[in-house]
Amino acid sequence: MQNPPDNDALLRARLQASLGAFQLDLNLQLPARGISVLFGASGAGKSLALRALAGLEPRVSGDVQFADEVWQRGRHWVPAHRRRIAWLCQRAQLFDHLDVSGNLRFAAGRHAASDSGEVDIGRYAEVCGISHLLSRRVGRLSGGEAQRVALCRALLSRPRYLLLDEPLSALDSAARLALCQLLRRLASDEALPMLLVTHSLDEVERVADQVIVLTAGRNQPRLSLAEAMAAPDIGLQAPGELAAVFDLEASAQQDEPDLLRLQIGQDAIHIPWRGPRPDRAVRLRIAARDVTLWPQLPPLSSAQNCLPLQVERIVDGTNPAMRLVIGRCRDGRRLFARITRAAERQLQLTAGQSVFAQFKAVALL
Amino acid sequence: MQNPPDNDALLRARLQASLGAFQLDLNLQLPARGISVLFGASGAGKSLALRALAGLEPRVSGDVQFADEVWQRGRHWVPAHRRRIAWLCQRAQLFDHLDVSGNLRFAAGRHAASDSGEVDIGRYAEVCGISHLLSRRVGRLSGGEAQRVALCRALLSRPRYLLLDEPLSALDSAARLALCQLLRRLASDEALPMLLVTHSLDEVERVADQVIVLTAGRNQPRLSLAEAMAAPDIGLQAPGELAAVFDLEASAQQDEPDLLRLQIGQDAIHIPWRGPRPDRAVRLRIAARDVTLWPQLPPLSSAQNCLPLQVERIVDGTNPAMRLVIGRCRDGRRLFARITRAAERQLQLTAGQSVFAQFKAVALL
Amino acid sequence: MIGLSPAEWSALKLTLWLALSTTGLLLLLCIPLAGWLALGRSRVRAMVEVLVALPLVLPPTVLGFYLLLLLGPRGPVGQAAAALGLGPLVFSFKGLLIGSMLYSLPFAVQPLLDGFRSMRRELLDTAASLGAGPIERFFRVVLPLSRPAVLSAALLSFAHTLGEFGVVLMIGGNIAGETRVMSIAIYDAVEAFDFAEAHRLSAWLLGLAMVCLLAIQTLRRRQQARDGGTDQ
Amino acid sequence: MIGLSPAEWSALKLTLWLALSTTGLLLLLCIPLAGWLALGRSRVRAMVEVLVALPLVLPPTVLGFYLLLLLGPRGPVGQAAAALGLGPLVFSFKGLLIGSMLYSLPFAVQPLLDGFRSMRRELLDTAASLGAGPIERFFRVVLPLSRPAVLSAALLSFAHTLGEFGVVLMIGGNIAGETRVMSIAIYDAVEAFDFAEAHRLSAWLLGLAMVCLLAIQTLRRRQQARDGGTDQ
Amino acid sequence: AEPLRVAAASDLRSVWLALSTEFKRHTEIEVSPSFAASGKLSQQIEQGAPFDVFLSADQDFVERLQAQGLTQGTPVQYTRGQLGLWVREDSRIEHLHQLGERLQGKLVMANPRHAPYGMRAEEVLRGSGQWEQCQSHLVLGENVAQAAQLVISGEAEAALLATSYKDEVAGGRWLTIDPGLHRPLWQVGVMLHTERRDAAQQWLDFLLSEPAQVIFRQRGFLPLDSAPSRPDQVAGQP
Ligand SMILES: Nc1ncnc2c1ncn2[C@@H]1O[C@H](COP(=O)(O)OP(=O)(O)OP(=O)(O)O)[C@@H](O)[C@H]1O
Ligand SMILES: Nc1ncnc2c1ncn2[C@@H]1O[C@H](COP(=O)(O)OP(=O)(O)OP(=O)(O)O)[C@@H](O)[C@H]1O
Ligand code: MOO
Ligand SMILES: [Mg+2]
Ligand SMILES: [Mg+2]
Repeated sequence: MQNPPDNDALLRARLQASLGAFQLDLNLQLPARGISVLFGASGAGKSLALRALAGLEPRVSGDVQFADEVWQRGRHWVPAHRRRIAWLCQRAQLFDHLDVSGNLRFAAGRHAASDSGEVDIGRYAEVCGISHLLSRRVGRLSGGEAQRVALCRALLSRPRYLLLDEPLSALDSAARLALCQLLRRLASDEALPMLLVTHSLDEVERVADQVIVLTAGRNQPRLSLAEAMAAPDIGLQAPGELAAVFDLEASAQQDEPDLLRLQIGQDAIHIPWRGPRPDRAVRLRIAARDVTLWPQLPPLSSAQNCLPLQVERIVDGTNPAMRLVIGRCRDGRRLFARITRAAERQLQLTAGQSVFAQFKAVALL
Repeated sequence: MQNPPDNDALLRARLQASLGAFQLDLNLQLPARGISVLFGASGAGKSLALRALAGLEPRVSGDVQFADEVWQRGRHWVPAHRRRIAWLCQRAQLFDHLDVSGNLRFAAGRHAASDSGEVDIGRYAEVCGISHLLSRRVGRLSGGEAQRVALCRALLSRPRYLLLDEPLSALDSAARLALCQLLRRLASDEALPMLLVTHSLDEVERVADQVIVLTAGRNQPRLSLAEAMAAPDIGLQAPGELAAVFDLEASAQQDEPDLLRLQIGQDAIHIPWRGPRPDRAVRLRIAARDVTLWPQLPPLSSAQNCLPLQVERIVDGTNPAMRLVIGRCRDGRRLFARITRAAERQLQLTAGQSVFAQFKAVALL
Repeated sequence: MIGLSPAEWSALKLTLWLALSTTGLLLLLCIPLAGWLALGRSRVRAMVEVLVALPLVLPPTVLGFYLLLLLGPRGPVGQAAAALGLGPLVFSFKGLLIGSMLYSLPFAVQPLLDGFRSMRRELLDTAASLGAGPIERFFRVVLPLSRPAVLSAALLSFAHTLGEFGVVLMIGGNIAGETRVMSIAIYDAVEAFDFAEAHRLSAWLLGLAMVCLLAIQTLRRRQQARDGGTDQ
Repeated sequence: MIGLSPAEWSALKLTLWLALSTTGLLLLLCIPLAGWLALGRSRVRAMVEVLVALPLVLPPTVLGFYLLLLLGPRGPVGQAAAALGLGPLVFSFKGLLIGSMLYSLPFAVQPLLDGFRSMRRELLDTAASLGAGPIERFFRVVLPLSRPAVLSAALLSFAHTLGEFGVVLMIGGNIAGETRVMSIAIYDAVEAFDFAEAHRLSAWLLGLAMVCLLAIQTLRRRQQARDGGTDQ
Repeated sequence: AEPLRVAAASDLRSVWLALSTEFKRHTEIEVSPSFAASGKLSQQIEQGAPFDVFLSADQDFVERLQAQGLTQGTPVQYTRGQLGLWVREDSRIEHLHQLGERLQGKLVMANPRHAPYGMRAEEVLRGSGQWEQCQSHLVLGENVAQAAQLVISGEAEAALLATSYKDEVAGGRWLTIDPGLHRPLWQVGVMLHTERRDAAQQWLDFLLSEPAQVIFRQRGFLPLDSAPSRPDQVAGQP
């Protein structure tokens, strides 16, 4: 479980705690850019780890270092309010005695001239979808509204790092999608790194750059999202939900109207697209269950994509009736296909065989 | 928005309230069996409606009737504790002064001889996955653990009706799946009807029998799950997530090992299956994005299912680059396919045309 | 120097007994009363709340004076008590008890009200939906969760009774073994220029007080540790 | 019957002034003190908490006696005050103020402690993570959320001072316009068999009390309505 | 047996130990005193306080109780109190008549509204024309004992006290006051409605006995025969 020392890690922490029967023993190396996701079953210690990083958990001992600053080491301890991070806990902890805008000002006032504070409030309230709630007392918000206010407030404190504990679980899917996009924008455009706890694979796929899997208080070394999605054994996926995730560059060449051509080695994947060509990589998710394998190039269908694939191995899935085919694209990326045992027999699949993987592709974000 | 009077409704309610700018005006007819899902955006009034049905919201006026009992009418008002329902609110409201088993006993003691109460506690704690937490103080539970304890406690109060406000949103996917199964079992085996609020389409698909969509304080008439999934305009689905949901009986005939044959009119769908034939209908979800259309019967592939389909109409999807094909199986059920405009052109699809729909099918529950 | 004479012992016992019984009776009375005031729905609550708070602002001498008039042999309550064969109420332990209870009433009610009112509404709603009626909610949820408030109420009324002086002076007199509580005994000792006795009695009271307060603190700390696990 | 004589007026004014200044000073002192006791991390807190609670259990006569010894010109505090040119502390308003503050200290601290302690920990953690240091957390989060506790503390200490009698009797000296507060004036009237005066003074106190209490209640109710919207 | 409950004027505090010890030696009867200002005690007796005997520092209060039928038998005059002027060492006051002019600090006395020693002190000050001048210096004790005790703080420059406090109030100087300047402080005892008539009577008798009288004289009380038996016509009557 030892990570090799990671030189581009911004936030490094070794955390130990022992609470009743529960043992925490983490070694975290969180990079300076992008969104890291902490993933694990209920009770695995995710919230405890976040609190410890935020400087709120005296029961957790260990070493925490942020860039050059030592936040925790032995008896040395930088208190939470000096760490300039924002921590969002599982329940929106709004201040009852202030209205929504008072709550926002509480965070915004601190690091900005009051003018730019007001400007920020308007802007962030807009993106968090709470502009219409600014004068509302917090006791009169719905669960999801409160959660959005809390997120907005955390962003307004201008943190150097964001620690988010299931921030989106009370939101409807539209709001969740919008906030996922906001988080990604913050992570890339404003270079705000963050650590996000979530149970939702959907959120992991949408926002994660790295994934750290926690099991019963211990973590595995961090994986890139693609690695994590491709690892059948880390419990990230719901049973049968293994998927490949690719960040692919759009190619300038347009083969058809309304289709965007994404380059994957010498092959291409087409996704439905309208509007200008995106200037950053597009994230694709191709679930194992969405992939159909063909012995030879299939005839015309509405499924627009077909990649040559070399079967690497065939393993048992979590569902005893299913088999999982792990294959490699021509540029070496892994792709998965979930097929029935019946199909395996009919196709007479073996390792090393060349097949065609047919799938529909839709961008995640 | 007026429902026709519904004679097999168990719980009928007309609810009005006006809170600031927010207006609630509901007409709910909830059947005596199965799981009804209340679906709507954040702030639509779902929690308020649940509180009103539970008898906890004096700001909501109107009529509430449960079977023959009038729960609310004019000044008449049956207090919450006499309604014999259980209400689970968005945050696990555990009693801090009791440990987990004390919390459970608080609910269990009331309606059972103490012996059978203890037995029940053990049984329900088992199914809710909290057996190992019984002697834990509630302040020491993780978010998801607390939520499961609250659900278990609600079940132990032997309610005649369950009102659940986002009970599963803090759970990891394994726990969520297990509890979805538990809810379905309660609804069918113990004939316990319930109304569930959720933002998760996944939960809707897994557990719902009926769906009521709430928009800004008003509801549309209730729909069966299949109707709801098939209605592209009610906002139930995340963008591009339209799906058909079938409850199908397993046929006695077994065509292949590890495959279960489900009868859909004169056609059949095969799903991977191991173990004895299920004695109740199997719920299938076939997402529009998973369906591939073929002009003629496609050749052999790992995608095991292919149904003849008649194209009914082709409409624009939420994604401007995509088109949605609505078709009918031979027994009249609707199936959807989401295809690119490019594919539409290549297949030269028109209404009335016969095609083949190819998809992989996996049981939901 | 440190031992107490029998007379002093009896003053100490009397004081403790008075404070204990006042506190006990007050809690019995005030817990339901404050519960009703904090959680009930009746219209008269506001009125009753003001009435209950009144002794707060009345000096003990006013209270003592009217108690004297009411409870005395010519007062209505005193006569009723005599008719019922209850014996004299003024210049007796019974009278002191009545006086102390009245005097400390708001000091018991106020912390309870604060505690009960800070109960989260959704918690009570949850209990109701689990089938617990208002009485059961009160005794099985509100009360156990308000332990710090009950402790404060007990502490304040116990202390207030220990420190009671004016009322006792007015309706108790200074009768050994019956109404000569510590505060009066110390006053008496001071007036008699028996400073040694005054110091001795004060030292005893102080010692007792320290023991009680430390005990309460330990209790609280243990409680907290058990509940939260996160105290330090 | 209802009007007050100039002497009585001055007793009334004195009483109110004493109660108000005691309450004001106590709040200024006790809010930070209770904040530190409730939320601080120092080891000496437990000790200080016991010390602060001590006046709870000391009868006013004990307090008065020792104050007399301490504050008098031969006492250490009295000598220090004289050295600072503060003038005599016994038989003066200043002395009463010191006595009242000591006497009511725990009645101000206790409700504040209860209130501050009931603060949810995660709320403070959130504030800290938003960059608010301990002082700012206290004044911008804890204190505003503890308004009921502050109100209770003010009410209890105001009331306790109004009702103060023993300490005043011991160190006040019954000086008209300087230390003759209402409780003493009423006591005097009763002892002198001037029941008419006693009734008149009591009626005034009662009336004032009612007004204050009703005002506080209205305030509270309005507060609640604004905050929760769900009071009924 | 239950001790005899005696309501006693506070000037008797200084003689009490000697008196009760002597009485117990003769009769085996315990007496339990409740000290307070005479006015307050009589007020408590009117409200039904369960005393067997009342020892007042002034006979007016006894007459008041008698008029209401709250006493039994005839009241007994057993000694006479004496008022003295105490001044701090550093005070320039050498005589009662200098009070008005030379007094700078506080002047302590018992409350004239209900304490006989206070009433007499007022009479003395009024009679010597110094009442108004002394007003702003007055500090009142609830009774004469409390007044004496206020002196210990050291804040008082002068005090009008019972001379029976000579031993307790140490330091300073005592100046005598002519008993003719105020109505006499007749110490009067009376039996109240009690079932313990014998013991009460024994106590009252004892107060008149020689051993008791010696104690009174030694402690600054005036002998019984030192003044007119009817103390009505005295200077300084308000
Ligand atoms: N006192 C009030 N004044 C004004 N508006 C209020 C008040 N109380 C609630 N509301 C509004 O009522 C609406 C319904 O709230 P409710 O809690 O029922 O939403 P919900 O559908 O449960 O949302 P969520 O999914 O976020 O939990 C919200 O828009 C909320 O802002
Ligand atoms: N005081 C304690 N004594 C014993 N166990 C404790 C204590 N406090 C926390 N735990 C346990 O520590 C573990 C970690 O808790 P944590 O809140 O970090 O979980 P989590 O990963 O955030 O779970 P969830 O997804 O449910 O929020 C849990 O298993 C919990 O039961
Ligand atoms: O009755 Mo006294 O002895 O003047 O106080
Ligand atoms: Mg958690
Ligand atoms: Mg809600």
